[in-house]
Amino acid sequence: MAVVPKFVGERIKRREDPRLITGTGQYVDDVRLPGMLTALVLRSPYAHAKINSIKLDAAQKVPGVVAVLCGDDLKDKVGSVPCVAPAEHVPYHPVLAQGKVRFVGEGVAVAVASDAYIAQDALDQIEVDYDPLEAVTDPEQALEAGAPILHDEFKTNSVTLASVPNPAVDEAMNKADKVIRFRIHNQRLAPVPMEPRGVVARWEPGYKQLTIWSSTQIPHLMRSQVADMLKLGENKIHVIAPEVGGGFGAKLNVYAEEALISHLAITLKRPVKWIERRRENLSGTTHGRDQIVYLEIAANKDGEVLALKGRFICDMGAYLQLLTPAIPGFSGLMMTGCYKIPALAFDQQMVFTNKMATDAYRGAGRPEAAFIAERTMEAVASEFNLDPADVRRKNFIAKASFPAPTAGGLVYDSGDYELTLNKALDQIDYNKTRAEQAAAAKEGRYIGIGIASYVEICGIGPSALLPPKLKGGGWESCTVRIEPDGKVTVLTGVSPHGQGQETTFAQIVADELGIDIDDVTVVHGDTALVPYGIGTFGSRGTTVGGPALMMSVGKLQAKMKRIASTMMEVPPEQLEFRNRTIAMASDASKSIALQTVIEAAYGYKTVIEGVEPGLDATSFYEPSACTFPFGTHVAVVEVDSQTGQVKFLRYVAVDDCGKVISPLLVEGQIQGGIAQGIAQALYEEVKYDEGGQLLSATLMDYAVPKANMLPHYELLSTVTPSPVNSLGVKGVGEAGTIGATPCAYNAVLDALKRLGIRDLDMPLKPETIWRAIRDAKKA
Amino acid sequence: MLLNLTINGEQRSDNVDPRMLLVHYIRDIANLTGTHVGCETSICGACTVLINGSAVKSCTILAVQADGTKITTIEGMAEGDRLHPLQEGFWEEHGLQCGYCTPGMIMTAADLLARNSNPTEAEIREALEGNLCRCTGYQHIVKAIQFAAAKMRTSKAA
Amino acid sequence: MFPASFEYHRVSSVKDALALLSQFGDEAKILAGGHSLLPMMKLRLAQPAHLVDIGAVHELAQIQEQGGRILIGGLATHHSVETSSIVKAKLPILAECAALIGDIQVRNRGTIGGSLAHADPAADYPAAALALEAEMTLENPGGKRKVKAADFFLDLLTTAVQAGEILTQVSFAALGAGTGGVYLKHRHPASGFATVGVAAVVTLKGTNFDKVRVGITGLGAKAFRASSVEKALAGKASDAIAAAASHAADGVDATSDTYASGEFRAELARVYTRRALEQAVARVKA
Amino acid sequence: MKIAGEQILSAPRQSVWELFNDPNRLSRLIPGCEKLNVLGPDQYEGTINVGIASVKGVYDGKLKLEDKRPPEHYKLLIDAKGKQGFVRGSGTLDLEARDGSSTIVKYAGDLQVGGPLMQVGQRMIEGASKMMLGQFFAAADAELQAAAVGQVARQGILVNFWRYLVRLVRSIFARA
Repeated sequence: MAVVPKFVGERIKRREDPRLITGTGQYVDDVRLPGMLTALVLRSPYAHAKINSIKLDAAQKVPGVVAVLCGDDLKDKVGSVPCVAPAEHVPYHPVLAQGKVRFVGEGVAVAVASDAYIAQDALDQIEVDYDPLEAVTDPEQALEAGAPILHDEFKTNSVTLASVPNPAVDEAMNKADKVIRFRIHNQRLAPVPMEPRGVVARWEPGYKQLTIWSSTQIPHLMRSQVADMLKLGENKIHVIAPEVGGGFGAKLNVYAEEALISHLAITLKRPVKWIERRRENLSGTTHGRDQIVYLEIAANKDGEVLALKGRFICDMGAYLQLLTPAIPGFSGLMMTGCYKIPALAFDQQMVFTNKMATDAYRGAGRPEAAFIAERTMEAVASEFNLDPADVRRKNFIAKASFPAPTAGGLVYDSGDYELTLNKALDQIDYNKTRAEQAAAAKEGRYIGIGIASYVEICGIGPSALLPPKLKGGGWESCTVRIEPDGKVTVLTGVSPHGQGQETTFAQIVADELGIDIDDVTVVHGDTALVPYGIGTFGSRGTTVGGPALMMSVGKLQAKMKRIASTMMEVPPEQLEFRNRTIAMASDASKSIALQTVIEAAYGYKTVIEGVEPGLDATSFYEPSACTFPFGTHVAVVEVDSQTGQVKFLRYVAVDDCGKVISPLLVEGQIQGGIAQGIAQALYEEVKYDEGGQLLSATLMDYAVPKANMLPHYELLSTVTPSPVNSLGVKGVGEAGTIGATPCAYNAVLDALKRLGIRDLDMPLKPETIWRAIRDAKKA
Repeated sequence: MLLNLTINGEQRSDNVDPRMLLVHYIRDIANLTGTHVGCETSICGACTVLINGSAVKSCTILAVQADGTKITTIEGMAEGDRLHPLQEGFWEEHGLQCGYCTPGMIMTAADLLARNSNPTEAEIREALEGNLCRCTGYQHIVKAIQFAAAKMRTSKAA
Repeated sequence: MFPASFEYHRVSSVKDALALLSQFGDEAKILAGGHSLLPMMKLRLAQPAHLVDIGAVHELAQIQEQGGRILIGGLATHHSVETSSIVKAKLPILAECAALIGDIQVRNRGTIGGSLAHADPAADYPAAALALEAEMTLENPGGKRKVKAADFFLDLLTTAVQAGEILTQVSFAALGAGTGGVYLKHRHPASGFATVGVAAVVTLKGTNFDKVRVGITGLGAKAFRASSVEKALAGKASDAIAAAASHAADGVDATSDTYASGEFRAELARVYTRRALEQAVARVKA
Repeated sequence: MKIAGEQILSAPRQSVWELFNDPNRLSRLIPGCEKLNVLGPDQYEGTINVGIASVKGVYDGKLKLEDKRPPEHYKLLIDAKGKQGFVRGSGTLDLEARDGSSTIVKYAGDLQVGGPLMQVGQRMIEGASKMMLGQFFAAADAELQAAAVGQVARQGILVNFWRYLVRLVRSIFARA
């Protein structure tokens, strides 16, 4: 495209916002249908128990109650909650427990009533007789002989063991100056989208048509799975993801309630709504991380890292959700980070425990990988008394090496890691800050500088990389329709929920067609309108959805050029789109109004051979490879040695997500990501006690950070386009999170370095830090 | 029992169950669904509305307790098509992503700006203690509120 | 999120409220701001059969100065205490304490009477009430009685307020010359409650302590006066603070929860006591 | 949740042992206990109505005594549940004669508390259990002393609590 872009690369205000800032957007809970009933689910207070009996009759008699059901009522009527990722042991996962409960929060019964207050009255009347069983919450204990078994049929709590051996790693360990060993625990986290999950289902008996409104990131993939669970044709289910109030991976799933509420709507022949309460969200929506790794690092005195070896223990929880056992794989493959570490070996033991299932949470496997890589750099720096920035420089994959194959078997598309490090250190004024740190130390203060360089994998790519049972691949779809009046409708298969593709896709289309951004409307999240799509997760919206959009736009451009070429009698290759016209590239005065071409396409009064009427193009883009955004974050913190509290003094992030469509939205993604990354380092932790009781069941205990707990971010960027796709974009949804956790962690540990403290468990709560300081001073 | 109140300038009279929370009254009886529910424990602030000009969490008030009051929800902030400066600020500065916390954020910020027309970044962050956002990392929200504060000061001065 | 059913009574006088309390006994609860009771009702942990709403008893919301004492009605919101010109001038530490409670929305709605009567072990006000030697007025059908802060907090969520009584007023002596106070808290990152909160009020005579009062919340089942700290400072100069503050947690069975162990809470109590005393002294000297 | 502690009761060890093995008297000491029926040897079932501030709940449960070594030790298994949650676990009780007229009661237990109550109130569960234990021992002490002078403290905890309040109110008015 020869024309200078007018919208792409500009700070365009979001087109989603007017409805959201006026309270007129429609989330699932805002759906109102005539005759609609409300359902609430009774959940297990036990982590592991046999269900002896459930008495529903008192609940059924509460005035206003329409139905009360338990798991046994649904046998053979609703299928298992699906897991599409491969594993040796995939258990049957009923939508309501049958015979046994396996985690606190598992659904046991459901009450449907005229409103939620009455439904709650009904739940209070249900009597469940449980026989408590011994529970196991520690994945390492769950593997020991004699541990309580969650799923008797497997006779073990092992889900699967995946091994990637490599003899070169053992050789490197033998020849290295030093082998450093330690254990890392990426603790269990809760995604906590501000809008909990919710489902509304409507059955139209005359049409045998089911409509499901669900707060989901994957309307089509969910439809396919729910169709299976309910034994309905996919063409009989219409899924709408309305306004979705955040997902972060938690809504990249298929949940019991999506099938359960649909089943209720079908059998009761009335619309049914279920809105998750926050306690249900914290106990029964997928968690993230909970991964232990025993790490071995082979390194030389000069800081060169020769090999990495990891033995992972990954806590899957009680059942497997959609992708549960697939997540840790990314941690293994990506654990060499931005570094040219030549040899890698790992094995991953996935384990059942009496806890909610883990699954994707912002970053999904890559934050763990980046944490391993960055802890590796720090450990090597500490071991050999080197500057942590220098150790990174020593090991970085050089700019000239791209496309760069890695020890994990991936090929990084493009990058300049050292550039981001240098830029971040310049911004922070590294040498001066180190001097200030030393001066503060003399006053007895504890200032720390944390560095984290990261690379992550996005736009997950050729479909062969995705599980075969997913019924969808790594591709994405898009239809672009130019309407007869010249307005453009984009129907995308991605399903944004805050990412802003209604704006960025409109920017792209407006530039490509030389029209105004206000003439473009982007539609998503409705299976009756948009072609089958994969959805929004893994930073793929623009990375994979964008090229699909470009393909459809390209098809329409070609078609319109052919029509214009016939009308203007100019060869199509000499034409371009410019300011609502199609004009000759060499002579802009020779042009035809775009609207004239559009009318010709629809009016079709002149038949052009090989050109069909209409202006509607659908494309399915299959990426040839993944993209790899990267960057460096640097934080400066001060630790209060008496109370263990951490205060941020600076936070600098230099991120490279390839070409940028909207700098404003990229900033937003990075800032939000950093907040979640810092939250893992310092604040958040899903906590179960030994008996499997959830102790972080409300937002009174689970510490989602507030505005006054986070720093002011200084954002910088570099731009290294991805060669993988036509837009040159890499993805940005998860980058901030991936960089921020090791950065904040390293900063705190750097502050404590002079006390000899090298290893603490996350989150770095004040007490954790205070204890470490006290113990170090005692020693 | 009979409940009389004014909501976004409209007088209403409804028969409500005393146990109904104000947020459910606003959403389900008054049909103003811009006010959201994000937690059960009075922490997240998504349900924030103004009662007689003061920001409150409508999930922790019975509807009957609001008898005789004037309530403002997000739907009552704009005047016709003219957005409230806070709404403008959130739009201009990309102060929202998924939008779920936004109405509550705006209502709390309205109370803050009524007390302090020129808050510092630290004061804004402290004022948002009762509002959680999971998307933005808060920085653009801070900027949005500063934008609105500046605009409101200018229009007051004019 | 959906309270159980109850009968709702709105009253316009304390007398009417007391009459309903004696009529329904244990089945009735007083509803003021509702910020202690409604959270429990939403989760159905509390299911009172009768709610007596005193929100319309407007005289209970007043803040006034009388005979050298500051009288704060039980219905005064945290926000009205935080912003009251009387409180800011005469009891600045109380205004500062109120400003640290919860968040703007909670402060607009929560009341001093509700907070003190609920006696959450991690509430902020009890520490300040103890350090300021507040006096609570309790009304019952037989009349009024006054209880000193030191005798008010009995145990976890348990105060001297008897069944059938209402806490209608809290009274404080205005801080005199040479007296300064500071309230510091370690805020729980999620709930905003005081993991530990320390209110220190000191009166200096020359360079030495004439009177020291320290109220601590969050550490144990109830807020308490740190009398061993106070005794250790009697008549001493401010260089005695560090040693005295080390007694802040003496004799207290410190609470452990998922965020902070009892051991850590005790350490926070010592550190915050020292800091609060130092800052209080600095205020007097300034 | 682990709890442990000790308490001195002003009665000889044998009297304390007898008290702790007498369901009729125990039912008056357990805070809120509405009934305590004998199911079999050393097995009981009962109902307690617990209320701390506005949080009230009824719990039905079973109690079993094991490893009895009169008059010094038993193990106690408890499994109680109500709408707001459950408590289950085990504990030990050891009685040591302090002197002829008083006994040291050492208790240690590992309790699992679950359900909505725990989810919402984890920060207060420990305090609440300590408070209830305190009430129990205060009532036990009063019961033992009353028994010693030949009286029966008919209403156990309530009577004791009432006495305490009366004392408190008096002391307040005395000071005022």
